[in-house]
Amino acid sequence: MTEAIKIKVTDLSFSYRDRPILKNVNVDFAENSITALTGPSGVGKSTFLMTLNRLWENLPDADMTGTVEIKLQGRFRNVYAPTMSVTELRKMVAMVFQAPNPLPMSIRKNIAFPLKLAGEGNREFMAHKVEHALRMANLWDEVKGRLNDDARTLSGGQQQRLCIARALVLEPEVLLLDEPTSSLDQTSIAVIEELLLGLKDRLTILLVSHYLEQVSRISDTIVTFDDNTIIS
Amino acid sequence: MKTRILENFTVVFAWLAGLVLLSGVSLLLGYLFFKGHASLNLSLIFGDTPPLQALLLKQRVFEGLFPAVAGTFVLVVLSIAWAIPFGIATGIYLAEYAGPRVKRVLDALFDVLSGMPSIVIGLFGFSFAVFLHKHYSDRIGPCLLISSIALSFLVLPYIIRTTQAALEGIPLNIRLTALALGATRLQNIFLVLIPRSVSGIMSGIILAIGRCAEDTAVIMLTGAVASAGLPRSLFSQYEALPFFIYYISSQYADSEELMQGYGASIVLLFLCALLFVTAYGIRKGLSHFVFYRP
Amino acid sequence: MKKIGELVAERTFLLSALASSSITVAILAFMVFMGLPLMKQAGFYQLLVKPWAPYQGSFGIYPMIVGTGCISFLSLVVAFPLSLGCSFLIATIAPKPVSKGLRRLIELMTGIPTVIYGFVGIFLLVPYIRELFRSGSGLCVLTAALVLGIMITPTMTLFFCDSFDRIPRSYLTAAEALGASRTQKLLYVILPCAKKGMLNGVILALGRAVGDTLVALMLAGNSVRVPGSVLEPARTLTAHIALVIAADYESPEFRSIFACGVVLYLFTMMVTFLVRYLSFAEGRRD
Amino acid sequence: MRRITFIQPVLIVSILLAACLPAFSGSLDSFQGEKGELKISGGTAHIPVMKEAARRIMMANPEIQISIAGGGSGVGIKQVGEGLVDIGNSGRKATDEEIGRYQLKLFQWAIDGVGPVVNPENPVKALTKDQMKDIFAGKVNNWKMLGGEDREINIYTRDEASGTRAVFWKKGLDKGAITSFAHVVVSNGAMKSAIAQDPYGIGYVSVGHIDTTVAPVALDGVVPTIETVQDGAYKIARGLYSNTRGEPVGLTKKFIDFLYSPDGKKIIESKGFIPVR
Repeated sequence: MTEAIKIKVTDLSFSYRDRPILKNVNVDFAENSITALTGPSGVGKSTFLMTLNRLWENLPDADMTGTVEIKLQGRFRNVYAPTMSVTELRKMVAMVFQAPNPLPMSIRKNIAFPLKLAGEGNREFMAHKVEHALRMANLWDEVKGRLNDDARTLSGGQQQRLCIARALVLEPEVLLLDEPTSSLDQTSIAVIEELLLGLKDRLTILLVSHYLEQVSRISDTIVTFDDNTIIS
Repeated sequence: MKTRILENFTVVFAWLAGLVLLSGVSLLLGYLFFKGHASLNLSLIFGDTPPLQALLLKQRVFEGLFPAVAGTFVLVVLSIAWAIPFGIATGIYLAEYAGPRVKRVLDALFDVLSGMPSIVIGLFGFSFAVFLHKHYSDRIGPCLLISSIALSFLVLPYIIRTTQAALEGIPLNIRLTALALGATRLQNIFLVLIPRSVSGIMSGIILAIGRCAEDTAVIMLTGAVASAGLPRSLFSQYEALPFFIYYISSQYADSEELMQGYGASIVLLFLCALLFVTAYGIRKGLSHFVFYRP
Repeated sequence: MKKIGELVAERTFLLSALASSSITVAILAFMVFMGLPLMKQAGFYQLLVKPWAPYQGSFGIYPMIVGTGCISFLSLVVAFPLSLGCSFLIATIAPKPVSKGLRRLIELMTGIPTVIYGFVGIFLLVPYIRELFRSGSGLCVLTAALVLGIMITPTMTLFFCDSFDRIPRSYLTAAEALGASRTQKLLYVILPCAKKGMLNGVILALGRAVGDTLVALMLAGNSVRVPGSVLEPARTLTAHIALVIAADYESPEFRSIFACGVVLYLFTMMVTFLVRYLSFAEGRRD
Repeated sequence: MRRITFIQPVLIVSILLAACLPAFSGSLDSFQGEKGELKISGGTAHIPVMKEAARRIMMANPEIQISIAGGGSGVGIKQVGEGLVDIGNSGRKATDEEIGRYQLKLFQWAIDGVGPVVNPENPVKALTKDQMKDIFAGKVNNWKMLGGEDREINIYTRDEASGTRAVFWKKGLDKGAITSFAHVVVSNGAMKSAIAQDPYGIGYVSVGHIDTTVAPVALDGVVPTIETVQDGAYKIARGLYSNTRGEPVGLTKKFIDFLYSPDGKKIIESKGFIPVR
């Protein structure tokens, strides 16, 4: 690997209801690249993503050992260190899920939601950020006239781009995507793939995907999961 | 051949059972309306007093149901006001914070509470009032305050359970949405989870209101009396619709009073049906439109 | 700053959970505390098996326990077949729109106030029973049990329907694929699968019947003796509390209602734990 | 939380509802300027008189609130003794022990009797005292034995807190047994409506409560009526008392004084009792 390393995962094991999901995973991810995670279903790819932003801690009966270090704001930090704030981590390591999950509010409020969570109150600043995020997600032109509409009135592809924009609004350093296109049609998939390629310069992208074509089209590196660990 | 007979018998039996239940209940309601429809007019509620004067509290109502209706109304509002904060907070705790072991213990306690006969809760309220009277203040006895607190014990499990169920029913992907965006646990609860479960919680509250409005056993032990006028303070005794019906059924003085009993039954029945239909409407998912925030 | 807010909120939730759950414990403590003088003097067990004869100094609640048992058991005998039939209708036998409407109607019935059942019972059923059997006053075990049975039927039916609903869809599809008729599906797939859930329903409905005050108070006649037949009056534990609450606070009569309270409380606890045990067993099997 | 605060306006309205007081004044002069709450409980024979008196007083002075509960004589004595109510009514004289324990002041304002009653359809309208004792003891259990229809006798009695029961048991049954078959009802009003409902029932009520819905039974040839009680021919007589703890003051005193006023006596008479003095 020639590029700088962004994420270092060491001896990671994960179990859910006493059933092992991941065993001794050791892997590094390069900065400013798209890494595809592939492999048959049920081998823990999604779980793996959740160990990077500690989201698994909200699952009942789950347990994890090992270390995850991510280079944040220029230096490597242990994600599981006691000094690490979970909410800060999740703002820097954003995640987008398989099914688009807009909240039941307007498009504008959806995008501004993470800012509101972070305690931002300046309306002008928020409006600016919302526009910026929507532009990054290639959605601005489609929705600029209807920002106050319910986000759930958008099409599936638009909704997923909305979710990506929402994840981008805090300017994260890492973007985790869990099969983001699996519920979308061909045209929407193409739009999103193009969007991801455009984002590569600014952040590190990890993408779980089943479509080998997609993987080969956009990813720089491929990591294959099998039998609860990484084989390549 | 034998199984055929069994199957046919089952069908006949089922229809018969449905018929018996329906005719039983329609007999009950039909009789009530047949006997009571004549009493349904404004003077049933307000007696000889002009309704507007009574509603503005300018004049007292002596012959009508107005004090009983007002008593029931105040009683329900108070009981629900006590039960809501505790019920919702406890529901949140059970669904979002409690560990499995704590949860099992608390669940069992609330199950016991929800199965508790209302007369036992009434007895508790009554003896508690007497206890307070003896040891703290002469002013406290069975009264509106004690009744409403006892009733809130009765409906607390309803609110806890519906809150808990509504929260626990939220699918994982929605539960994780805000968390993945950097929300704290509390932000996630108040900004995402509660708004999502408002309809469930509301229907629980409305069922609780219905329970408060119809319960007789608790209030007959804790402060409802035959004649008290409008409730004036938390420490006064009061009249209530269900107690009035019970009272009339056993000691009506003349046919006129009995008619009033029929009338009161119909009023109470309508009230409960209305609450029930509202709860149903809300559960049906009305909430998504009502509580949508642009 | 934010951390403290989180902590305060969590503590608040915890405290209200503790406060709410302590009610359950407090009620039992109060019952035992208030009833203790009598229970100590006469012995709790003795209270349960002795008759009620205040003038002879005997404050046993045996007649009330038997009265409660008779009335609630008989009301189950009325309610069980009705509920079974109605839940069959709703589950498979009735056509879709009928079954849906019936279910709504039965849900609505659970909201009819208890006191109304009692009120109509007095003026409609009591004279009828009196003249039908030409014996007694009509205020008797049978009248109370009939009305109570009708009253708990909607609840029991809904419990049954719920346990039918919990059967995995795939079982039903499998039966349908094998050419089972609706009735066959009900008898050979749904019923055997739902047995435990239905038992739960019966137990919970029994809890309702035992805990109800107004119907028995208004319709059962309230005489303080073990009923010899269903046409004789009887008194339930709940009605006894409602009737004797008026007595002198220090008298043994008054204390005895706390013994009733304790018995009702223990019964509720038994029902709850039985149901929890059964649901747990059911959950494990799946 | 936005969701929860919807209750607030409702609460405010209801508090206003509870707090606003009607404002107009009337005639019953002694109550002028009085205000506050008066709680009454106890004897159920008293209720009609109490209700009418309370109604008049509250009409005249809306600042006064009077609540009336039943419960029976035992409850009245106990509750007033404990200070739970201001006036505790009883249909029997409080015992010396009770008077001593609570420093009760007794105010007898009417004479009343306790009379056996049956349904108006029942042909049996006269009994000897011994027959009645046998009926209540359960020895005579069919109306046929008394010249009525061939139907069981349904006996109705009152709960243990009842003064009516105490008086009837002492003077009517000479402290004889009351069968445990007896139905138990909780007030004079409830007794009357139970007998009015049941053609084969027998019970006992305050003479003041006897009206056309129930028929009085002549006892040893004397029909229990207000006249026979007054002239002493009917023996199961008693006083109706209102009891207070210590000397009554303020509103309580005025209420009791009202019962002795000409207006009060008129009410007592109209409800079927004999006012004292």
